[in-house]
Amino acid sequence: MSTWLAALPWMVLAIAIPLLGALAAFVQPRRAQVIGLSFSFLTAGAAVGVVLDFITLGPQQHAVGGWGAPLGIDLVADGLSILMLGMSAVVGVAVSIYARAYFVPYPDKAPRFWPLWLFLWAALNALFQSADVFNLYVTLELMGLSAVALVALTGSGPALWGAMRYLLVSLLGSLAYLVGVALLYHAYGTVDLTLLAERADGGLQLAVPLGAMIAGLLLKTGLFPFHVWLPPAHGSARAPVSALLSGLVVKASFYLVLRLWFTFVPEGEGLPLLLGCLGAAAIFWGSIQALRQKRLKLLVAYSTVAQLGYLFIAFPLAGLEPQMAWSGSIYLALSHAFAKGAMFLAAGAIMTQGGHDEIDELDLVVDRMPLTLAAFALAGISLAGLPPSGGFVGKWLLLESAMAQGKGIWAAIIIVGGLLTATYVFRVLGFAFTRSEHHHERHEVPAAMEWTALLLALGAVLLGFVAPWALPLLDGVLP
Amino acid sequence: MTTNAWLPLLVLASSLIPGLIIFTLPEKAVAWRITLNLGGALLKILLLVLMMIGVFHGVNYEFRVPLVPGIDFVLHADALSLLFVNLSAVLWLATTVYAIGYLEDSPNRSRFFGYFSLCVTTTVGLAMAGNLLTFLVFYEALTLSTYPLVVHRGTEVARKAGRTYLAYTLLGGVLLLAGTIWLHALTGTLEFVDRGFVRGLDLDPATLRMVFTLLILGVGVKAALVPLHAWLPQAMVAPAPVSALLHAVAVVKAGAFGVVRIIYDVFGIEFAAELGVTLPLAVLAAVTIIYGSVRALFQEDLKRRLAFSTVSQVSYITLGVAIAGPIATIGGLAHLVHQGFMKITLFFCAGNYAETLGVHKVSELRGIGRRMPWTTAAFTVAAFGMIGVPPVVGFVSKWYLGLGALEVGQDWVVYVLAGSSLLNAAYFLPLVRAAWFEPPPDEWPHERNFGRKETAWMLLLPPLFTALAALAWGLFASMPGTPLDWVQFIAARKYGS
Amino acid sequence: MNPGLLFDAVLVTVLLWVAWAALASRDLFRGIVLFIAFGLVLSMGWVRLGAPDVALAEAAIGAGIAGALLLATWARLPGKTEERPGDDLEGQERDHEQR
Amino acid sequence: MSSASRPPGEPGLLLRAVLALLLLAAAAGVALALVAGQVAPGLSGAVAAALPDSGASNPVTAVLLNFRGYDTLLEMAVLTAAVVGVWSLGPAPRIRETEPSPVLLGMNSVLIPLAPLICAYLLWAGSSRPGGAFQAGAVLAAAGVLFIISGRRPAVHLPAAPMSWGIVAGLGVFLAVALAVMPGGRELLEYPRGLAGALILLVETAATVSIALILAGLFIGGRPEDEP
Amino acid sequence: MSSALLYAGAGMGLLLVGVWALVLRAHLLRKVLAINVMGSGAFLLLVGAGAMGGGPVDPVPQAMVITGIVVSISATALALALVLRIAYATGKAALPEDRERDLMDREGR
Repeated sequence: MSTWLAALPWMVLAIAIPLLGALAAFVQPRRAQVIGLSFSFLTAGAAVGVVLDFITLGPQQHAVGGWGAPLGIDLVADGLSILMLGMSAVVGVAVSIYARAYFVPYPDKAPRFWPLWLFLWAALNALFQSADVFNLYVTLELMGLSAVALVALTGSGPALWGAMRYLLVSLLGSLAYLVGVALLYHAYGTVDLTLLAERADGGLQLAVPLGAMIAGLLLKTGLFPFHVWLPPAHGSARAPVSALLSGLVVKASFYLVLRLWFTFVPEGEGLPLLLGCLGAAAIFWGSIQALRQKRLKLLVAYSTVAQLGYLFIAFPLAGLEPQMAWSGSIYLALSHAFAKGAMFLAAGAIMTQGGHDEIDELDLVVDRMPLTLAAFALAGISLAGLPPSGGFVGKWLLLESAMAQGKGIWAAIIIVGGLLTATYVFRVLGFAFTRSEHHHERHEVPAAMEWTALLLALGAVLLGFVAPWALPLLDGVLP
Repeated sequence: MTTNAWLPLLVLASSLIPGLIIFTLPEKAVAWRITLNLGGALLKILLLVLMMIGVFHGVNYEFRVPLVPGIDFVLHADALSLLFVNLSAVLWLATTVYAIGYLEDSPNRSRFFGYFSLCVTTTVGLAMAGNLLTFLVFYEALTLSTYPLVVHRGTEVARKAGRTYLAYTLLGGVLLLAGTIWLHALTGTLEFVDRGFVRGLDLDPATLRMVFTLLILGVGVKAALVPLHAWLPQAMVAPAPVSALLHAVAVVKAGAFGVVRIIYDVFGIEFAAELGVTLPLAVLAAVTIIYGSVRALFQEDLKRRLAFSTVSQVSYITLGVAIAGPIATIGGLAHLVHQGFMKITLFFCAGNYAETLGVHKVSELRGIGRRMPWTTAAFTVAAFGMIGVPPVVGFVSKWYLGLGALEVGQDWVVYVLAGSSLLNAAYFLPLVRAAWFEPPPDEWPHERNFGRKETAWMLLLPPLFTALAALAWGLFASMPGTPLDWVQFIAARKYGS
Repeated sequence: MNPGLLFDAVLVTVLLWVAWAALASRDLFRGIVLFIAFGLVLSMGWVRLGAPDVALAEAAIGAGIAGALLLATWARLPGKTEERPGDDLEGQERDHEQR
Repeated sequence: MSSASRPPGEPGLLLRAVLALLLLAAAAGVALALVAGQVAPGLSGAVAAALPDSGASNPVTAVLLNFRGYDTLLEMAVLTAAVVGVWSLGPAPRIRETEPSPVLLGMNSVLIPLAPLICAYLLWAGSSRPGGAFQAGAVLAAAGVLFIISGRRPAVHLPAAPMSWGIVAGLGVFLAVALAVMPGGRELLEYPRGLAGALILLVETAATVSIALILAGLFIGGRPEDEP
Repeated sequence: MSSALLYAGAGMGLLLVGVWALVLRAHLLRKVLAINVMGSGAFLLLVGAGAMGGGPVDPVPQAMVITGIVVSISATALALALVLRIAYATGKAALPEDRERDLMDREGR
């Protein structure tokens, strides 16, 4: 890379470019598709720039405003954040290409999708790099508002209900998070993560704020007791929007829970065990609900509730072998983003072609849309944790850490969860291979939609092979 | 000892690449599809011959790449894997020729042959797996690539059969995964070693027995051991080439091969015997043999009868392996190949009858010998092999099994073998008698005549070739280069000689 | 109890009471008006806390703009028959029963 | 407490009991955390120390636009995203045409000219005395709201294009300034020493105009009718 | 009992009232009111808790609160717009699970 290109401040550009893109797309509604797509590529390029900087020069630090930690706000790009940035870049570009083709028959919706999507992307990139707890509150809000507006884009009754419920839950979560920030500032006089890590001395004045912040983030992640808002919102949104929500947005609040956990490393068995149990409940509840769904998008949305449960199984396992449990959970989050994104895009393509997404009427999708079904199948394989896929590697790491500590019960939960996931994925595939009695008219599906879904799914499978090179990136981060 | 990493990969690629290309071929590109299919099959056999020569000259074929922190993805061509790889490659060629003929003008053949090639790729990969993790990866991949073949017809019946197939095989996969994880937590390594890697470490026997049970049940699903066999008869709804390759060679043999790997290369046969796990397995295998044969007796549909016969025959291999004796091992491993050839012949013939005369029921076989002499001749040879009548090769493996059991003092096994042979006779001989000696019905269900020949040459050649092989290996059993000879070379290395 | 603290105590009780009244009111319009009053009392609280900038922001945005938005939304809610104050969900139900 | 309006078996009672329990526990936790530990000295000392070269003498404005300027940048993004979101929901809902009462018209003739004056004062005073872009913007927006509800409906027919340019101006200028200062090897938003005050004022002015338009846009509740 | 602690307590009180009303009131406009009250409560807590130390006035929490107020007005505006769209699309300004009930409203009182 020529020197001046390498010298560019990619961390800042990864946030500024999508913001500028959003403004440009808002001001020029007729050219929104072109602006939106080109700024998506630029943003992804910036994110890749940050990743390359990390690989060549190690963790990056950027003191915004030049004031430094206690007074100003720092941006930090360490192993965990560059993995998340990379994830957002890949899923983001795939969804952008898909959306351009998806919104062609909806000329009124396209100019509204792009500015909101670029605001969401800016919020994600800002959130993954920020090392300031209050700044994270603002990024969470920006993410929440643009996500809610994207869900409401569909305009139908259920979508508006889903968006409203999502907004209320998101605001409630943010306020709980803000109470935590207030108490942290009261106790330690700073909101910078690195300084908080040094000053945190345990006891009630750390436990309560941390509890409030994590509770707020669990609301926004949609972990089991707080999952009620997720399926209607993700299920009724447009396909590209659902892919973004399930793939990236819920991961952002999960990433924050991890970031807080790694910063304060709370000891004690109670909270991790609770999170683990909630995770297990989410796996069973989500999978059983997914099995009962009649519509494909709702099935995939409930699958998100289940797969999120997996991510929290790492907490009770992080006692003796933190390294393996955390990398397993983070790897699962990564491959879930790819796989779930691909699944929603595939569901969108099926919906566009058949005009409906009734599961038992998936009349021979395998012949009509082979690429889309391949995408759905590969994504399903990764979600179920069947080899060779990223999901398998993630589950293998969690299982290893469980068996190494003799905690067989968690291993059993992970394995049975994988079986349940396979059941509802293959139920759909079963119908996709079968000819249904009723005739359904066929609409034209642009090739871009099928190919992006397939490439994302192949990404999820490819993650199964690149683990030994991807996991060392996390070395500096895990406790 | 030079290490060559590329040949194993090439062997895999020789069916993977054509398969992926076939997926993209439009339906009417018949010529391209045939060349790709046959080219891939022949190339694979060629590469295997090269590899066998190499193994003789002591070349170590191993492809190793890190997959999960601490464990690698290993393709290693040792003597045992070559046995199974050769079996798959040869029978894949035969079945491809047969499938091309069988699916003459049926819909979406590109999809069929694509998954067909994927399935063989996973079978070959499973055979060449160098450690238990790679074996697990291919074991699950085999399920995923065979499912579309089972539901190929797209009917509701096929979907339900596919659902049962998945329920069992995914459950098996999960059990195998649980066992593998537990084993890795105990031993720290999963690499296959000639006399087992669990032997040296002094681990608590009770845990090891539980791990053994998990692993065996995991592979037992595909090896169709009694409680876990129900998927096999239902999967007969798939087209004939699928039942032929999958349920005579790929899927069922993968299960049996898994049992062989676990007992010989994970636990080691002597250590397993010490643990006392081999006897219950032998009993389970014996029960399966008898149960399979009894159920076969009452099957009216020809393919279901053959399916239950497979359930019984595959357990000969498990039985041979579970009797901890060198000669029994030879019998078991040899049967791996022999049963493959004999059973595939029977399925080919069943497919021919159905395709040419629309004959599906056992009762409709009367006088079929006159109408289709060559097919019925192959059927008879294979049937005799199944019963264990010399000179067909089935007799050889049963002979070694009996001898091996006596050598180790397990006399009850001989009675099981004798009993099952009688049962085999009971459900095969009436068919053969009816086919040759009873007058044919005045007109067949729906007959397609092929002019002078009894059926398309592509449908006739494969069964004749496999029947001939079964006969030849039976007659010249002791000659070098027969599967029996290769098996003796393998068995020698599995025991502490 | 120095006078400052006494004033603060009174202010806080008024603040909490107005908030409760705004949220628990049976009639929506009354709730919104009480919410605006809450905004003003709150900005007085900010002055007492030594944060004049925040007091200004709370008064201008919290009470002013938020109040305007709330009233505008309330005015545009469908299901309004003639110009009748005291209208909310229950009110709409009563309308349905009457019609 | 007959619950005629609630169908029997409605978990009202149970829900309220559980809710009360949870809230009390949370409140107790927060109270304990507040009282238990030591109270850390805030950052007032650090702010006072760095105030001279922050370009503003009012500490709150200095923190808002210089020390934690990045927060305000993202906050402007939130505001802009909100109006983009509201406008994406559809066209502006119809405001019922009711004849404005004379009292309103009289009040307007006094307040509407006064608002820009107060806004300018708040903007200018922001750097040294309580005030600032957001408060000024809100006052200007209040004038806009009065204008809209006073029956003369230009706002609803305001062409959407110029209004959207105005809406994006705040965040656009702030972002441009934040990036423009960087080439000298400086970090994002690191104002050069001498120019801090001027740049802050420039950013605040753009923000005020933009906030006023955004709040007015939010009041309209949807994308104005006439597409440019 | 410094006045800062009083205001922090008031903040907590507002939070409690807000959550109570958010969960129990059915009409969406009331839920938006509840969210705003909770927001003010959280901001009071932020500045009140910060000022408990009695030291000089700390401008950082104040700046955070101003940012918070602007964020909460944006969220409120979006929420209100959504409430209107729901009311037009479904006839009632309420979520499906709340359409028949209002748990706070009791005949007796």
